[in-house]
Amino acid sequence: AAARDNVQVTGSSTVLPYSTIVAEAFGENFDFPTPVVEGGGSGAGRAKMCEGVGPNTVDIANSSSRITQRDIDTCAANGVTEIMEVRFGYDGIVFASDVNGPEFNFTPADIYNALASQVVKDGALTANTHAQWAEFNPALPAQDILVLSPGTKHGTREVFDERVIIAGCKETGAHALFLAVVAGDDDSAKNRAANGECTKLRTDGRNVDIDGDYTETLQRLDNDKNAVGVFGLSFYQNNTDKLRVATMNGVVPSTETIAAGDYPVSRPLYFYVKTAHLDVIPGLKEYVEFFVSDDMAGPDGPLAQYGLVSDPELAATQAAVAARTPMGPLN
Amino acid sequence: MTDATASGLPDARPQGSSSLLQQDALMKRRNAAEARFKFYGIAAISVSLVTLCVMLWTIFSDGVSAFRQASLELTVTLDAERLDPQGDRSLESLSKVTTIGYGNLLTAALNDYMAERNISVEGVSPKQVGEFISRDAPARLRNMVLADPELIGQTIRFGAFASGRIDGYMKGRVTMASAALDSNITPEQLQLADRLIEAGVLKSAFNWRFLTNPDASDQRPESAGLGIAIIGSLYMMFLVAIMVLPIGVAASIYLEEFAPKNKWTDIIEVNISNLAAVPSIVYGILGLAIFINFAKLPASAPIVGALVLTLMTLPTIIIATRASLRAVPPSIRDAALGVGASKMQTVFHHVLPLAAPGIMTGTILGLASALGETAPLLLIGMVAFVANYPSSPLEGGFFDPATALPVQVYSWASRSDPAFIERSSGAIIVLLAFLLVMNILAIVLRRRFERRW
Amino acid sequence: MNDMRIVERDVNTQKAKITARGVQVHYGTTHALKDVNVDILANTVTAFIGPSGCGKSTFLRCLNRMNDTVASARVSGEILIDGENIYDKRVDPVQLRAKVGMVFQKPNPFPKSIYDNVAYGPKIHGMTRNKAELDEIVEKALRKAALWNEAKDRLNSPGTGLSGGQQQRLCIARAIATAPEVLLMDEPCSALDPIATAQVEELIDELRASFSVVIVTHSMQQAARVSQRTAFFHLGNLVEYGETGTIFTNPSDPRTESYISGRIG
Amino acid sequence: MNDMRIVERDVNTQKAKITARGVQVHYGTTHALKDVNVDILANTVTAFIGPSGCGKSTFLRCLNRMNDTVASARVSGEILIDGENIYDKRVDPVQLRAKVGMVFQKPNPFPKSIYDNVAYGPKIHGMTRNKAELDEIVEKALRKAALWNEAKDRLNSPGTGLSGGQQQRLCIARAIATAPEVLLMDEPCSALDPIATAQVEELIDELRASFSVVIVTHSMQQAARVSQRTAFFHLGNLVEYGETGTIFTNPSDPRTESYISGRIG
Amino acid sequence: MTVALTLSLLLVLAVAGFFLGRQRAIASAQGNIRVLHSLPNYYGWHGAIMAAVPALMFLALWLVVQPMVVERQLVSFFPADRVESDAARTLIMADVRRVAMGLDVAVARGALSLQQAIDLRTETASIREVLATVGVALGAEVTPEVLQAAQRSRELTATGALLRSVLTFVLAFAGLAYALKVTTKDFRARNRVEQVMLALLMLASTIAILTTVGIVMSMLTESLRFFSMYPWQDFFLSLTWSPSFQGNSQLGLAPLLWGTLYISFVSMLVAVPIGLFTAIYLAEYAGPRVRSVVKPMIEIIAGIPTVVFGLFALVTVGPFLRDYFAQPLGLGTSGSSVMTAGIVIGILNIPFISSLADDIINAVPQSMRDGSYGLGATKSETIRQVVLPAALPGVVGAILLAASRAIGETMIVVMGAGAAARLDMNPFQAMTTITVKIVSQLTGDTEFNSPETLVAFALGMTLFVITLGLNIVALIIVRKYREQYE
Ligand SMILES: Nc1ncnc2c1ncn2[C@@H]1O[C@H](COP(=O)(O)OP(=O)(O)OP(=O)(O)O)[C@@H](O)[C@H]1O
Ligand SMILES: Nc1ncnc2c1ncn2[C@@H]1O[C@H](COP(=O)(O)OP(=O)(O)OP(=O)(O)O)[C@@H](O)[C@H]1O
Ligand SMILES: [Mg+2]
Ligand SMILES: [Mg+2]
Repeated sequence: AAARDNVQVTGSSTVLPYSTIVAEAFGENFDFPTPVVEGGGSGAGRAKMCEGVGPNTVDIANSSSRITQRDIDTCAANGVTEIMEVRFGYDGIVFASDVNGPEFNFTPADIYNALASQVVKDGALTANTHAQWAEFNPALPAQDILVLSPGTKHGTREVFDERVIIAGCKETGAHALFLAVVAGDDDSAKNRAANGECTKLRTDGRNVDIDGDYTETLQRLDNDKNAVGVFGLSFYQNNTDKLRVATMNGVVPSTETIAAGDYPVSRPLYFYVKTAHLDVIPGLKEYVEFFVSDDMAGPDGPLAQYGLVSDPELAATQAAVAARTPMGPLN
Repeated sequence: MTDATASGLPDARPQGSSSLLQQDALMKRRNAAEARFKFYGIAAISVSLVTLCVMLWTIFSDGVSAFRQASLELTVTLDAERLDPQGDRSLESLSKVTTIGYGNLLTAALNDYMAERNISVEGVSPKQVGEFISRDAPARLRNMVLADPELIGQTIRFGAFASGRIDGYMKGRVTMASAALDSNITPEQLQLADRLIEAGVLKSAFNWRFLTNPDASDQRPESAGLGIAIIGSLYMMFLVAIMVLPIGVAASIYLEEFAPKNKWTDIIEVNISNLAAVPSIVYGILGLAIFINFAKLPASAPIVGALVLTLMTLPTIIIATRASLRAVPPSIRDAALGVGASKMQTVFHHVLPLAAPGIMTGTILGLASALGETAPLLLIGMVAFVANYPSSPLEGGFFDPATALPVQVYSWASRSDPAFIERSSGAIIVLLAFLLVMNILAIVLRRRFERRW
Repeated sequence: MNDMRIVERDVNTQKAKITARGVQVHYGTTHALKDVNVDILANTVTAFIGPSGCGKSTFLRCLNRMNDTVASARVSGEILIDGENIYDKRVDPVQLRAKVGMVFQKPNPFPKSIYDNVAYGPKIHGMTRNKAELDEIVEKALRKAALWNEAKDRLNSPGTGLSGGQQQRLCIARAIATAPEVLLMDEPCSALDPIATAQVEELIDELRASFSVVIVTHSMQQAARVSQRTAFFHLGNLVEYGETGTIFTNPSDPRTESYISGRIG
Repeated sequence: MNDMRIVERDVNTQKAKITARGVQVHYGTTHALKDVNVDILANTVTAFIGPSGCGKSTFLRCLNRMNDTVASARVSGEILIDGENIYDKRVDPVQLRAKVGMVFQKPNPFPKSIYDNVAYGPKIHGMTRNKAELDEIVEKALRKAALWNEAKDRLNSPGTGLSGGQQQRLCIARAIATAPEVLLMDEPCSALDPIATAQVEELIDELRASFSVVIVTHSMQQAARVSQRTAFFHLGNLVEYGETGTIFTNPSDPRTESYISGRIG
Repeated sequence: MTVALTLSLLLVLAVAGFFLGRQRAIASAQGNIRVLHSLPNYYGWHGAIMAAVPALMFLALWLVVQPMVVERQLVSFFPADRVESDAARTLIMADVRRVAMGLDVAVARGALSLQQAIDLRTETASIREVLATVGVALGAEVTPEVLQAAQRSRELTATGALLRSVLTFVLAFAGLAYALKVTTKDFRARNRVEQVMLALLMLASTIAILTTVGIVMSMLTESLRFFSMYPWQDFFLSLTWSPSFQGNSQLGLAPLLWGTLYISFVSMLVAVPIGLFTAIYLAEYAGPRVRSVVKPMIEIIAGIPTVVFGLFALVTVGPFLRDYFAQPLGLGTSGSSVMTAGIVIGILNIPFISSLADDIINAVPQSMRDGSYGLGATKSETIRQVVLPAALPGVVGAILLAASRAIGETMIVVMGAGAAARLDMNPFQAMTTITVKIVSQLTGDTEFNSPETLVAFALGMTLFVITLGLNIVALIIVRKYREQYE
């Protein structure tokens, strides 16, 4: 059982590119070996982190969503009692279509009307039969509806559901109608059930779930010029020559608009560090500090250039890292 | 027993009724059926070969460009003041200067060069000029200096990769039209590239580093290489071959030649064919549970990958081996047993050599599919970004983190920068080259053990 | 019991069924058959005898172009059946083989049921219109091959499960079932017991009524018993060919003489 | 030439080499051999005759436990060689088979060179110390099998490239090479021409000087020529066993009589 | 003495055993190897095996048992209530092991002397810091009990190691002595050696069983956990598959199972005829030259990574089928469909069927073909009615193998058939398979301990059971039709 000499990072595929950029720069500028960075999903990453303490377990779990109490409990049961939570920025989620196609200016209600399995028509819920965008919003082009939405495995889907579909559901009034019909013991249960109804998407082929990554979405968009796809901001920024981005509530997505909170569809990105490893795995402490430094995660750093929305509260994060503050209980 | 005389002959065919030189209707039909049958064979082969060609064509037309790379020939003055602010040339102080500092040095060098030659394009800022240089160039320069501090103060010639978009422009992937839309490059920068090409600083050449470099992050597709993936795949194939062949052949021999035919062997048999049907990801789950969590082997290591792939290919190889053992005629076994060879000797002296070509085919096919497998590696940490080369096998390299060729294909195919798509195809070409070598090996081996009865 | 009776039989004087002219066979570099000329008569049993490796099987396989399936074999010269050159380009070897049936040295039943083994030929040649006709052909063929009594209760069990002798009789039944004009037999009795051999020999004699039979044999007694004409091969040459009686009692070539009396091999 | 002479030979009166008592063989549900009792003498050639499928090969394969390799075969009763039960648990069938050599019905040379075919047995039994000794054994065996002249120039070419008869002689050479005490031959001459047959028969007679030879044959002439004792099998029963002369001239069982005279099969 | 050293000394002993055994055998026969029961080398191997194998087995057993025994001894260091439950005890023992290992490393690196490691007390030093300097991670500060237990464990382990080496060598020498004693010219060395070889062969064949056990074990507990969170009736009977982050997931198996079967069926429809005809052509019609070129070329297909096939499905086949079949026939506008994935998987599987079937067809004896040609059958009749039936068991095996790959394929389905779980007859609709969902649920962003992730294991188990059933059926069929030739 020889001691390991490199940092091991695993988790979210959304965080993976940022993590590799940092790891690469870290390897170049420090005397430590370059950390090994793995994708594979936030859930799987956190599960690996929670397997226990020791050189055969990973040091850091990247995550595109916040850790849950269940994971914290698993960790504790396996002896991982102290975890440091580091939020280093935000990921913007954008709608984009073929660069040669028409322009789209969406509101969440438009997306809801296009994709939900049940929509409001004349004040009542009916099965969604919309075939073209212009049918429910004349401002949108008269083009067949086809949305390439993130598959149910993706964390993006969670944000997509919450910030777009449920928001649209509420905007169109469908949510209220659902509330009236669903069963539930109390208000919050009812609310959850109504949310569940809202996020049921139509299954007639107008909504296509993409379980693969954004390159697949791009490829499908290339096959089907009518389609509207959902991408990460960084992916869009690297492919502006092929994609035309849609606005949401009139706001063009960019690192600035998201950082300012104008563009609604975004989510925080985290990584979780096992504090027990901090002084033990060579380079771990330095890597974590390097990651959140202004040189990397700052608004002018390479991560922001790549498409990360820099965290306005980065300084607080840097302080917390320096102080090795383990995370408290989830609120 | 007097059947023979009991009845007449079967109706004899009318004598001399038909000329051999003319075909009757039935014969014509049968010959047509024959021709059809043969045609189906040719058609089947053509379908496979045409598909193969189409795929190879796509791969090659997308991927060959990965083997070429544009680079900038720069003259860099290694300014002592900037690189060694303390002036003591000690490693400690030298390493304080980060790649950012070296990056500025290179940007300055290119801008100086342009100023010297009066090359300029309206609307290209010095910073945008700096974007011409790959982000891995500063790191390489820094390593050069750290390895040889004597260089400080000198003026050296330094070949830096051009960044991905510029490289793409030279390969035709990026055009003026696309640059107008592209947020990472402007048409003016491309005009500047044209000028630099004219001046002879920006050149394209065969890119060895595609085969030797480690992987690179999303921001520098131009420097991403297959070095670690090739080593990882080699390590794994070696380990798989030396594990799977003996175990597979031994198991097949036992099951085919020695095992009594009873419930127990039936169970094993069903088991093996079932294992062949288990999706490869499940082997990943198994590998994670057994080799990493239970046996505490390190994650991302070729040894774990090899163990998982061994378990995965074992059933395939056992099935193929058993089929070829079964094909050896029983009379050969009788002959050997008859001269007093033991069963073990019979198998090892006669049956196994005769079955060798089939075993080879099965093994190569099994190894080939193991070589291209990604899913099980997903769970044992080999689908990762690894930038440090594993050491040699003698120094425990099998236990160092590494990746594999299909993993590189897979992870590059999902990167956002379009430059990675050609790299991905390039990696497939390398993978195919591996495959070709394996197939040639198989053919050579098969020739040597050719059936001779 | 049958011992070495040399039976004189009336040899039909009708025209030759098969005429071979200058037949040469090479296997790669081995010159297996050298300039063979022979006329095989219709309604006659012709025996090929000669030491092991002298080319009997090779020549037999030329007569229905079975040598086409051996990649290394090259045949030259011409062989006429009913005046038609079977090596003519227009001749379909498949059609030829339906006309010229064959039984091999090693029994080679198909891995099918006994019934299907026999029914195979009639089926592919479209000789029957319905199952009943096929059943009849199969039964007749098995009876002739003296296998009916042993096989009738297990027609659906695999032919490969029979003993060696039974297998060979099955192969004969199979060949008979297609009602060929010429029947080639390569040591058909080498795996049979005397009783079965006698039955087959009797059958061969019956077949002679309508067909030409060519039989390769190692047993000179057998040749003497069943054949009207005998050809003696030696080292790829057809040494002597003539009436069986003459060959065995009064051979003209010294090599034949030596072979008959057991001096060369 | 050898015809059906029935030769009276002095039968050795020494004790039995092989004694079979109550041997029964079942293949699955087929009762192939029923209660066979027989004493096979040393320095004697014993012939097994009988119609096809009567169990001759089956019994022969019991004598060196080759039936062990057939999964469905069950053997009961006892067979003693030199007073030792070969079905005893302590007996190593491999050792037994070195002592009791075998030649099969269908020639089955190894897909190796002629030399290696013959040398294989001596090699695995450690019969030689060096190449020269091995060469000698190989040559002797090939000479005895009447194959030396044909094979001496192509010792390194594959044994499977020989003609059928040559292949069978190669198999005989291979069996002889291990110097067994008993030699079992299952229709060894069914693929040989008369000359080669005569040579092999001569060889069998020679072998008799030091070994026991058991030969299965379909040719009653052959049985009469080479054997001193003959066993007649019928439908799995050993019907009659005795001196060859007696069996052929004065059989005591009516079934033997019918078979010899060609009436049953 | 370390295990590695013990092993290498055992190796030396084994080599010695080989030569001694061989020599003794030859001597006992006065140099006349003819009278030996077995060839001299077998006596050598016997000597080597007797010297090495029992000792090795003992060593392995010891290595497994020792930690268990030691652990039992250590339980006494802790208050009974802390080691009552299994989970708590394993946790504590893991801690103890880590500390003990840390001390080992520290001593090995020279950070502590042997005596220091023994005298170390929690009162005088922070064990966590001491061990961190040598790179051993500890979750929390070490309690005195744990440290004592760790030190005791090191003590026991050291004694154990000494005892282990001594006993191993005693056993090795005893084995060697025994081997030499029994080596006489009548000794059946070959039989003994072959018994050992047989045991090895048997051992190799049990690896398949062990793999299965491993797979079941690694999936069963998680599957059970899934069924404790999600009702099994819904899993097996529900017709909808729609996992969701909101927690109101419907995880019905039916659409996935349907997709799996449908896509596999289409792929077999492509692969079996093409593969079989390819094999037949190569084995029966093609000359050796063509065969030696075409066969490896087709085998290349098997080696192209499935990602490439996935792209091929996505970029080429999907749009082609959509534009020329699905849309004109009014069967939908989806580029990804059962057809797309099925066809591409079929192509991928061609070499599996063709290569194996080709070898099997080649193994059918020529005499079988001669028999058929002799009856006037054409080549195709011979192949269809004689050669293929003879080769059937092997061909079925090859087809099964291909079917297995079709069921287990992931990348092509993801890119070719889409990710939509749907029950539909239309082959031009997007569908998905069990395997795809296993991968995506396992590598997704969903929380690990939730039914949405754990369902992957239940899916895996289900697939495992289904394929097991298929294989049993196939085995029965093959048994029934297997016919022995020659
Ligand atoms: N396929 C083949 N390839 C090469 N040589 C062959 C082949 N078949 C036969 N020969 C050779 O051709 C010669 C004649 O063989 P053939 O089989 O015709 O002899 P035969 O008279 O039938 O002998 P036997 O009585 O042993 O069957 C022999 O020398 C043999 O070795
Ligand atoms: N492996 C086997 N499985 C089942 N039945 C068998 C097997 N081998 C032989 N038999 C049967 O056992 C009986 C005796 O067969 P055996 O081969 O001993 O006959 P034989 O006297 O040698 O005949 P032949 O002269 O034809 O070689 C036959 O009815 C045969 O069908
Ligand atoms: Mg012949
Ligand atoms: Mg027999």
